[in-house]
Amino acid sequence: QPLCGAGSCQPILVTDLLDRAAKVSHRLHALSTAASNDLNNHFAPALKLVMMRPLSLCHTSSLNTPEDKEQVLQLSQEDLLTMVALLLKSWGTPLLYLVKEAQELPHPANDALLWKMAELSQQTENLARGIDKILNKLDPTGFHSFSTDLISPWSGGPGLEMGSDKKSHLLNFHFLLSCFRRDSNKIDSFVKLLRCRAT
Amino acid sequence: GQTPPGRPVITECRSPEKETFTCWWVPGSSGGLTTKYSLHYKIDGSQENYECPDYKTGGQNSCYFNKSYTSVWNTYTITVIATNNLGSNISEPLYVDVAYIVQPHQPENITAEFTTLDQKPYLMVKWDPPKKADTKSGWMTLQYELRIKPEKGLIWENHFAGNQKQFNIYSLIPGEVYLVEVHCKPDHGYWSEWSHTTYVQIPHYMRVRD
Amino acid sequence: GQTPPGRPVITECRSPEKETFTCWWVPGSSGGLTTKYSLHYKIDGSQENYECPDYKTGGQNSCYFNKSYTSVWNTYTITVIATNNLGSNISEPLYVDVAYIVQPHQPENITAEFTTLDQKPYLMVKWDPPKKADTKSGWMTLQYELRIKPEKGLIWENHFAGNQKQFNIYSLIPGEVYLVEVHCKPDHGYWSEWSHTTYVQIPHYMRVRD
Repeated sequence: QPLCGAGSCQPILVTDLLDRAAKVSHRLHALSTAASNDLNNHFAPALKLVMMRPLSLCHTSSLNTPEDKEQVLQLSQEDLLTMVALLLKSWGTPLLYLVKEAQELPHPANDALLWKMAELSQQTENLARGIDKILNKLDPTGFHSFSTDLISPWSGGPGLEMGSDKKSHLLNFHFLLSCFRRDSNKIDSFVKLLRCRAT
Repeated sequence: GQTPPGRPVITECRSPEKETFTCWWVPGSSGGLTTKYSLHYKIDGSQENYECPDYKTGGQNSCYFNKSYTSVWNTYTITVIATNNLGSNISEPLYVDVAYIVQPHQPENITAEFTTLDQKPYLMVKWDPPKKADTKSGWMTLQYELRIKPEKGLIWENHFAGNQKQFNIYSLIPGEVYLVEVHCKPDHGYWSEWSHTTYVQIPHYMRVRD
Repeated sequence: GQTPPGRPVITECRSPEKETFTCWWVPGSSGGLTTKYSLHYKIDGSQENYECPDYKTGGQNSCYFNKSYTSVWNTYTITVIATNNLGSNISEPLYVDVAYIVQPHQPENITAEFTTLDQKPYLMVKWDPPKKADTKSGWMTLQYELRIKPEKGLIWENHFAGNQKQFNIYSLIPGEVYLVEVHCKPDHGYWSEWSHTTYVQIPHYMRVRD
């Protein structure tokens, strides 16, 4: 039922907001997967092996996220939302870095990658606003305001001794995108679970 | 004589893909003076007032909200103010939730192929969703309706196709030229314009009893 | 003559419900000797090496990880070692995150009922998600695709149904028997096998102009 009539708009319900958030989170992960495929399609097998750096080095791995269904189902709605909000906030700067890097990336698909990185950056920010809106609706007191030092700030690189040669840029880009792809899968799973709980 | 401007009316706001939207208004009387129009909006009942970010892209008497100004998380209260040297006049507010004002662009690549199955002749019509609507990721779900009529015919025959992107039509007149058009609509929203017309000639086939 | 074993190859790993998963491999040459196979894995950057917890449940040349051995959003580095009296050979590593290897079982209880609404005839097809996939809690979100073809027809007509567990099909040939099948996939994973076939007879209805 449209919420806006002649006289005013009823406030958008949390269930509706979560449904919209789930559509954005789905897109976000689908886009990050497409970007990863763009990137991987042009790498020699040897380089791919070098790329398999452990994602435990991702800057968000310090955030203790659940790792199976039982753990996720035990978390409250606020905890899950806060976790999603934290993950989204922690990717603001690194995504801007990926947008900048994509422009000069020595990669045949860098135009497509540039568009996707810009879209990822914008959709992540968009989803963060939506999750904040939902959190505020559920907890107007703002107690949920979490401190972002649960996640070690992104240090501009994955903590490796990165050279500035072409291969290093590619490896660093690939590693960061792999981290984001995994986190966007977590975000998508948590938001869809929240949507399901809310209906 | 010269008077303050008449009251403008916001006619509609539409979004083609739930990512941007445009509002249009109709000016009231100008009161015989040069009259300026400005669109203002508030978000979710907060008192902060913003002005239209782009009066150009949508054409005359319009305001275009690009991606960064478009939010599906909030509702908008929109008004238009007409101002001339003798005063101003404000429109009735229009309340907008972007998720409910979607009017997609038309479907594309309509093809119509005459074929038979089991000696039963029928026309298989296929189409693609409008390019701008992201249906793949589920961001938008579209329903379709198709209409068909003989070239010299007056009345369209409409067929609702649900979420299908193809539709089979039976019992067509052999030798006739038919016009086929498709339009689409999101779950909550407005029918698009009809697509361009596709013409198809039905061959002179022998009609077989069903 | 007798030689060390050939190199085994891990063919695939799949999870039906993002809670457990199984990997399969294909042996290399046995070198003419009795050859033993063992699967080993490490998890995301820790150097600790584990062996397969269960070589039986998944059948021959497989390793089954039950819930307590399965964690999502972690990268498993998996290898298989073939060993005989003359030596051993190790497969290429396979890197697996359970989040990306989900392939559900087929949808169940497909029903197809012919009905009309405002005199418009259509076939209403309904189904249930595969039992094992927990869609109720939202841990899994499935998308569905349905295909239909006349009994004597050759070409399936596919219809993407998104997250719906029902789909209405219009424009079917009166009197024809149709075959209907449905398959599903998680939002980011692999399509299941097609379901068992459901047969439905379309009555000889009078086609009414829309």
